[in-house]
Amino acid sequence: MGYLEHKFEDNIIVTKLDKLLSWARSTSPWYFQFGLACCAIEMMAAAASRHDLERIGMMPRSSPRQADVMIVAGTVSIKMAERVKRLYDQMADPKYVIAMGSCATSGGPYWQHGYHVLKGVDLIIPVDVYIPGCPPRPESLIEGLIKLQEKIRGERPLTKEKDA
Amino acid sequence: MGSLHNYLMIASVLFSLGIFAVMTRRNGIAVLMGVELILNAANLNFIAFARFGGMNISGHIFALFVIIMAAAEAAVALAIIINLYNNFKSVNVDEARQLKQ
Amino acid sequence: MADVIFWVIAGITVLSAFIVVLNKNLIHSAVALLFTFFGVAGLYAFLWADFMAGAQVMIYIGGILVLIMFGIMLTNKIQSVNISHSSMQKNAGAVVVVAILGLLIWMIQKTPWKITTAEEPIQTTGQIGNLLMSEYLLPFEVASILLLAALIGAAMLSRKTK
Amino acid sequence: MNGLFESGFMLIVGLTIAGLVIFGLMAAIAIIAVYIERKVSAFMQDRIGPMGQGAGLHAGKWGLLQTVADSLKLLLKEDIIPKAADRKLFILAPYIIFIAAFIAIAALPFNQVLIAVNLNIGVFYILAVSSLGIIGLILAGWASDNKWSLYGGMRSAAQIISYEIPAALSIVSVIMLTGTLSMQGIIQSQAGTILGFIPNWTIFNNPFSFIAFFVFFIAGVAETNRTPFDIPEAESELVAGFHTEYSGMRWAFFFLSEYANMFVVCGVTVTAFLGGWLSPISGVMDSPTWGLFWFMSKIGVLIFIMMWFRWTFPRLRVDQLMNVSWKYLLPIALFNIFGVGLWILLVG
Amino acid sequence: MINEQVAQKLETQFPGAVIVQEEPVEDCIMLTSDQWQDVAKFLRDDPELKFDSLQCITGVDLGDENPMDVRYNLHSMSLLHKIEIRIPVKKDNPTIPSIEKIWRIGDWFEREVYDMYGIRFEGHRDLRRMLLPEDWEGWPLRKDYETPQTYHGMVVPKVKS
Amino acid sequence: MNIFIEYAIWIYLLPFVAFVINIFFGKRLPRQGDWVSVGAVLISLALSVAMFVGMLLNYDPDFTQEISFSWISLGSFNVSLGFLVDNITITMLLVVSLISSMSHIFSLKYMEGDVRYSRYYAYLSLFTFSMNGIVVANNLMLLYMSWELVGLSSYLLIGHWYEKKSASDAGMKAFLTNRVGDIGFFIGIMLLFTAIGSVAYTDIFAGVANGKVVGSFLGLSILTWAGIGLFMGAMGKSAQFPLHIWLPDAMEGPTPVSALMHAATMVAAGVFMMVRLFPIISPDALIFVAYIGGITAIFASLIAITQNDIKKVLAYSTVSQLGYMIMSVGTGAYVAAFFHLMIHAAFKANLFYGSGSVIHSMHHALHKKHDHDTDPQDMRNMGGFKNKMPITYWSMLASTLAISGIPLFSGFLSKDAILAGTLSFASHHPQHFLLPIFGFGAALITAFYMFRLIFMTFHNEPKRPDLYEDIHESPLEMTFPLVLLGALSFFIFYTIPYFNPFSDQGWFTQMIQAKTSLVAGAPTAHEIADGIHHSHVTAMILSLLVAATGILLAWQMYYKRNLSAESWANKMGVLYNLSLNKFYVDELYERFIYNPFYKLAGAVAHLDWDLYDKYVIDGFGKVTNWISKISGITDYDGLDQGIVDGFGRVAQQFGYRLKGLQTGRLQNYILFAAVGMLLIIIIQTII
Amino acid sequence: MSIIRGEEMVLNIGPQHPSTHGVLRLKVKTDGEIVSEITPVIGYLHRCFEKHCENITYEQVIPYTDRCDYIAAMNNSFGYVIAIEEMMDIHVPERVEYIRVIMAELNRIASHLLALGTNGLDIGAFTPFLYMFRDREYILDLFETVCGARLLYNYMWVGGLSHDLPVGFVEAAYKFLDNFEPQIDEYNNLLMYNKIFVERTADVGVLPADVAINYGVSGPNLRGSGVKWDLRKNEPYSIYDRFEFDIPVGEGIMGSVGDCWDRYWVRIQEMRESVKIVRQALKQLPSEGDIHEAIPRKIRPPKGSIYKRTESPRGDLGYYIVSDGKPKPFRVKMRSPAFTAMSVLDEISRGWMLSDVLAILGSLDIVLGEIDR
Repeated sequence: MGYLEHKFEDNIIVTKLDKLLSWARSTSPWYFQFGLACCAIEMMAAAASRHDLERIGMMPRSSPRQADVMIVAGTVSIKMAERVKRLYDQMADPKYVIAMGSCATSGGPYWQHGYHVLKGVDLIIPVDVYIPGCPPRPESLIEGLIKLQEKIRGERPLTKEKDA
Repeated sequence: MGSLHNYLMIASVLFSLGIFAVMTRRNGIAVLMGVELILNAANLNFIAFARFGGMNISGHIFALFVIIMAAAEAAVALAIIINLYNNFKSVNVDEARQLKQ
Repeated sequence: MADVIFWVIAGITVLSAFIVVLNKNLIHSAVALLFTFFGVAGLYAFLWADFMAGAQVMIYIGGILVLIMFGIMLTNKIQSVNISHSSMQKNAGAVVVVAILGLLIWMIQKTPWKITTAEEPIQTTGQIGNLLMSEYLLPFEVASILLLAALIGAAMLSRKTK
Repeated sequence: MNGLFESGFMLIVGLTIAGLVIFGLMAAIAIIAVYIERKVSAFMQDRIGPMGQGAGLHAGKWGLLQTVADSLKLLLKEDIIPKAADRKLFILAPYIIFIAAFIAIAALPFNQVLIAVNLNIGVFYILAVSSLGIIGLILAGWASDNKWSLYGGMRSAAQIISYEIPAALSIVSVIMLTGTLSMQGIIQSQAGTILGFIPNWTIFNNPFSFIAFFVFFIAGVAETNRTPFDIPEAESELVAGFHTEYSGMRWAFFFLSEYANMFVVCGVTVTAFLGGWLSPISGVMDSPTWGLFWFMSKIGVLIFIMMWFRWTFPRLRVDQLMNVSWKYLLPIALFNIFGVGLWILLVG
Repeated sequence: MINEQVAQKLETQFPGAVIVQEEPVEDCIMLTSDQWQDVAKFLRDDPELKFDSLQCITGVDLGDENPMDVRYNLHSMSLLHKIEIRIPVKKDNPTIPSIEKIWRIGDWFEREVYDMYGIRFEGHRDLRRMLLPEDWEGWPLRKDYETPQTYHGMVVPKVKS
Repeated sequence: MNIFIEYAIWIYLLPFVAFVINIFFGKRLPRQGDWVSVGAVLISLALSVAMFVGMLLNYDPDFTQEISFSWISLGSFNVSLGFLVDNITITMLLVVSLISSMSHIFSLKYMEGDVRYSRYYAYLSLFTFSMNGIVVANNLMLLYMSWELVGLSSYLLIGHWYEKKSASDAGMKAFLTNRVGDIGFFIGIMLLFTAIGSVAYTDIFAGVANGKVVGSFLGLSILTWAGIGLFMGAMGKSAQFPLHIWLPDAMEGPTPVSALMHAATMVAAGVFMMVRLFPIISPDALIFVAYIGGITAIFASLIAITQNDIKKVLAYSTVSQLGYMIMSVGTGAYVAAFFHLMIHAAFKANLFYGSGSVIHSMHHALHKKHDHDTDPQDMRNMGGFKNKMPITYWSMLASTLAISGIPLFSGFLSKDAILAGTLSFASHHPQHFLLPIFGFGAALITAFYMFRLIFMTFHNEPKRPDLYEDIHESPLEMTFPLVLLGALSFFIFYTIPYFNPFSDQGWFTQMIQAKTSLVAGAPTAHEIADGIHHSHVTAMILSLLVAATGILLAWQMYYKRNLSAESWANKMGVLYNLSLNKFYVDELYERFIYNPFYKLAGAVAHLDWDLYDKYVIDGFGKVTNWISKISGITDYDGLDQGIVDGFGRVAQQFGYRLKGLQTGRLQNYILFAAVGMLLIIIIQTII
Repeated sequence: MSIIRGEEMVLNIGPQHPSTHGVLRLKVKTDGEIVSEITPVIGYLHRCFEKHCENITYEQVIPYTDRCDYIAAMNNSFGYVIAIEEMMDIHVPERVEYIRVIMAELNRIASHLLALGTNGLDIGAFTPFLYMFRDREYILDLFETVCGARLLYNYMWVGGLSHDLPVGFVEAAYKFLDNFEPQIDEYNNLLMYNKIFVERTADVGVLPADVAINYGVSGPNLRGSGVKWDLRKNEPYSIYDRFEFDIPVGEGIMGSVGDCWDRYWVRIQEMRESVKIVRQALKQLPSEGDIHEAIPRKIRPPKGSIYKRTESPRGDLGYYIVSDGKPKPFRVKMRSPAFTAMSVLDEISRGWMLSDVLAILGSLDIVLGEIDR
């Protein structure tokens, strides 16, 4: 957590600042270059020239410390699951997870006989946005990212959480 | 801005600390750092004399030569220390005493 | 004001030199040495030796200190960042060093220094260059040979034995 | 007593203001340069780059506010200090790098009057303090307690030290021509024209200084760790190099310093070789305002070239990188000094 | 045709190595496991055979109490012929000589078969699990494999509704 | 700056620029950068022609221009470098640039497709640069530096095809042999420098004239020693006996290199240096010089008779001709020597280019036949090329006539002058009667072997008919230098504005006039000129006679085949073998210099290891052993064990206590040292 | 930085690392920058393909083969269906054969584009990667018009195809080929003949031919080592014997035969050859024909086993299929080319520097889905 987060009562300045901050966060969600399987190729395609994720402010980072969004693109095997968890823990707050593709959401085609496939990445880390498809098209991914941005924009980073 | 005395005092403190490091540190690199302190103290004196003692630019030049020497010394010393490490798996100068009975 | 800055710099220099000598963590010593060198460079600047201050920063910090850090990293297992190192004969050393320091201070106080008030040189670099090329040419050449020898020697010492 | 206090007070105020200005300048440079870099790279790659699109409130037309948003976000991001890391050094390292870049900018002459400190030994000073940054890189790499970081830190230290030598030697050939170490002095001695129309910049002065320009610029690209010399932070090898473990604000400091360093290197190149704030057409448009314009636009061109490099070239290997420095640039730089000497003897 | 030639050649060279097949399998040679290493070397080096390329090693669990097969597909790049070798192994304590020193790719293929069937290749330098984690239990491709319920606290079968 | 000096500096530096460009970027430039070198040398040539014309137009025998600037300045110690331009310089610059540019042009085709083409041109430029340095130097320091650079480039170029072991060996040999001479040269320079305190020619001349060089050593004056030392350098560079051995081996290098360096310019550097410094060489040293030259002349020509390798013949011929020049310097006729140098440069370079042309076409013919065993340089495989290679033939013939000293050709003029000089010298000093005999003998033999070469190569029926059809005239790049230099073999170019083929009167003798020696007691220039003038006619007649005899012999032996060369060879027996094996000089070196040194080293090692160690050291050991045995007996049996042991125990106790001090830790010692220092200071202050 | 000495250091590259092409973990033992041993740890993407095959019917296997090598899905299902067809002795209509070849070759180009792009990315060139992705998109567009999917197609069925070609496909394909061919030169200019790229790849990671064969390396990697071996020519399946094309082999133009540069070069040349094949196939494509004609109603191959190899973009892709006469396969084993290519990594990268290892890894063109299955 940052120094200032959730430290303030609700007032006009904080509200404005909140807006500014959530705007900043939603506008520059840097994603973690982290491909697992087939979906990773579509993620690369989304980042490449035709779809160009950078349009919506996404920038790839190869170190989890500097990323905001983790796109779990592909099948999470059980061997990999621990690593995914560790990478998630290494990310700095605020952090978001997108489960891309049916494998990451639920195990996908491997849900029945996949003795070595994790049936959905949400079993180990919290997921903000699920994107269906096998694999999802780049457009779906972008849609999912925009959904995530909307979600972030609704946050109020500085205000004290009510229920805390 | 201090007079010659001030600079000489600072230099002597640096010098003494350098001597102390050389005498008491076990690690070869720490000893080297002590040597650098001593050299710096000497340099400070040179430059102070250049300013106050009428040594003029010659003092600077002496200091320059000391710096050159320090560079050479550091390079060789570190090469020796690394060699020491490769042979003894330690850089503690007191452990490298095979010559002792 | 300048006096204050002078004493601040002098304080930093001496204090960081103490840390260099007394700190248990080797890499911290090296970082403290950085401040010592910087402080000494600051003192040079007070002594109208701008070129020497630059040279001090460039060679001591950019060269020697980097070498020292490389040396530290190469001679320690990289598994842990904390490198502690011990000292020996601290007490005896301290006594002797304090004696030496006392002696030096006593000597500094006692000696009647011949103090001339020189004028601030307009620029030192040119003068240093001229002197190096005329009066101190031989030492200059010798120094270059020394550096060459050190270069070759260091390369020889640290090269891989196949 | 009162006067002393007053002057001291004024000094501190002056220093603070200058510091703030320079800091603001650095931040502005970094924000603008990052934006430009993202746009330039996008256009070179058949993309359009940040367009500020997205949900609802967007980041300005053409994504102009993109980097502002980035930096705001970074400001409030959690900054993690790994448990195994050496806390003190981990915190100290980015500041050392930052200070090195910061105090180097102070000696850049933006125009005839705009220079924070006009030192007698300006060029030398910049070369000296830029070597300070190496310590920061090593410390960052070391303190992170991460092998990638350590590799990155040591690689970059070795690289910067190696490339400092040809850079300094190329500057020596400039100093031989201009006869001064002062930044303003160097620029002033480049005033006038050759043959009546070519500006008398160092780069055009003689064939050797022409070569020296390239040597210095290449070494400068290497000193700022940019492609094709970006092995310290080579993504495909070292994840993110020495700043792998840094996040949030601290990481932003690295980022800031990288772009500030680019600015300094380009600034020194412009001052030493391209006539600094001098107008390309001698005697025309040479007021201080125009001087600022010329200086900044020359730097802009060089920074653009650096970006061009980055998005065009593959990366060199460590040993090839060292070879370039020691086997090519260094001899050429040495030869240049000789050549410039000869030129001065025969022509000058 | 090449199968018969090879079978004959092997019979004369290594008596007892070739198992006489009960049912006609048109394109494979059944071997016993005890001389397999020598046979493999012979297959690779004999100038008339020159099987320089090991295409594939497949483990097959024939189900129930039948022995498991290890099947080798060999191919000669220079002479352009290919054969299939089958070696049956017992299901309880399955062992077979390793040929990873003869065809280097055998190293990985054998590790994979070991991973999936638990067949131990004797003389293999580094017989570890390959695809599955080191501490995984059971041999997944055996017909009687039961999927574990959890691994390191993670639920393996699907539990969500 | 005066225009002449400026030209000279440009001529000097242009090749250097070309060298730098080619060595660094040569491979990346179009055509591998040959045009850079060729362009540079052609500009040099144009400039030197301009200077030469300028010299001819401004008639002034004493024309001198000098420039110098400070190089090292250490308080009172000053070394300045500078350039000197006078008529000698201008003439020599022309020769160097001309031959060098011809060589560059010739190489365009000759070296085409070589693996290190650009490097080759870079080295050629380096050589041109350093040779020009020798020429334009106004002091011994620059001269010496250029001298060594010339040696370096020679080494590099001889070893150009360093994959061939013989080539790299030859390069090494040349380098090492030159070092021997250069040591003497350096000693000579240092002798002069210590005595006079300057290395500039003018200062040295003035110093010698003022008698600053005093003292003697081993009965000879220091000046003589200095002269001999300087001459040592010339011996090395100009391949004088006994340091001539490197030159024939140096023919392993590419032929244009042989022509440029090992025939025309570099080897002439020694002669040039002697010419430059002639006024300060003492008469005693000159006698030495003359004898070395004479011996070389006759000796090398004797070897040349029996060689079969076309380039070897020319190489020995070069050595012999250089001997001529050196001898001439020794006899005081140094202007004649310089004259011969110039003329020789032209015709010998031409001969080498001609041989290169022949080798080139032989090489191609062999290549076509896929014959890689036959030596393309062996004259025994040639013959009858006259019709196939007319340009080569005629130009070579002109040069051969020149070297043989036939009237109407250039060699006649200079050779005549040299022979006249020796005759005159011998008439003044009858005890040195051998010198003219060397001279005329060498002239005879030269004419013989040169025509042997011509006949064997170009006349008679082809000895390898299978190759004959593939022999072709070389391309224009190669024939152009041949024609140009062949033309220069005619007398006319050297005697302008006079047209007397029997007199060497011409621009040369007007422009370059002898200076009187500055050494006390030496004959004046006028005396020498007078002597030459008197013996002129005699020399001319004699030289014509010997040349005719030589040519006739060759004609009979190799053209008409009336006299069988084989039977003569058999008859001469020992002599023939001596000549064929180059008088066994290399073998003699092997036996009397290398082997003894090896043996000496072996002996020293033997002395150390086997004798000193075994007997003296071990002897001590044995004696000690013996003594200790006796003392041991007395100790145990005789002495009271109590006392001894008591002492021992005491000592042991002390040692045990003191051992603590001897920690082996550096820091302990430093601590003790600091304590000691403190104690000393305190004690001193108290007392 | 060869000055780092001392004991060997073990570096863990991956499983998450920008240049491991997925989830591969390399345990790299280094002495300074010099690599002394590499132990690849695989299985992070083990998705139990072979177990699945034993539990589903023959036709249901096809989508799973797609997912094994998700970069060249067409080629993977191609190999599987012709193996089953051979077992069942099905002869598919001409039109189907041609369409299959067109799809396989287009997918080969797409796969090579990705391989080359990521190889460049490993060496630090970002821009060529995006250029290649840009062109790859056009191929994906073609596939999308044909079967509606961009990446995983499920297009080839046993005995036929899922869809016939849409109207205008041939023209679109020609248009793509015309656009694409000149692009290859652009890649060459940008990357392959770039001095730095050559420095980084030439003479690096040389894989000698005999080692390659012993390791079972196949496809472009084997051809990069100078072995002229291509199943399309040496063991023609489908209708590959009707086309004229060359097999490019590594010639050591910039360094020695079998180095990274050669592997790169072979892939570039193969793209040209694939373009040639596609052109011929489009020209000869029968305009009429029912593509569903030969699809059997029940897919039950007779009892027995088959080992069938095809040439996928990564090399010899083999399917070992055992049938017991029931609707579900008894055993399907996939012999994946990337698996063998991966195993040779340790052998050829010893003694090289860390940076080279990634260049070599990139040049081997591995797909983890296929290695781990």
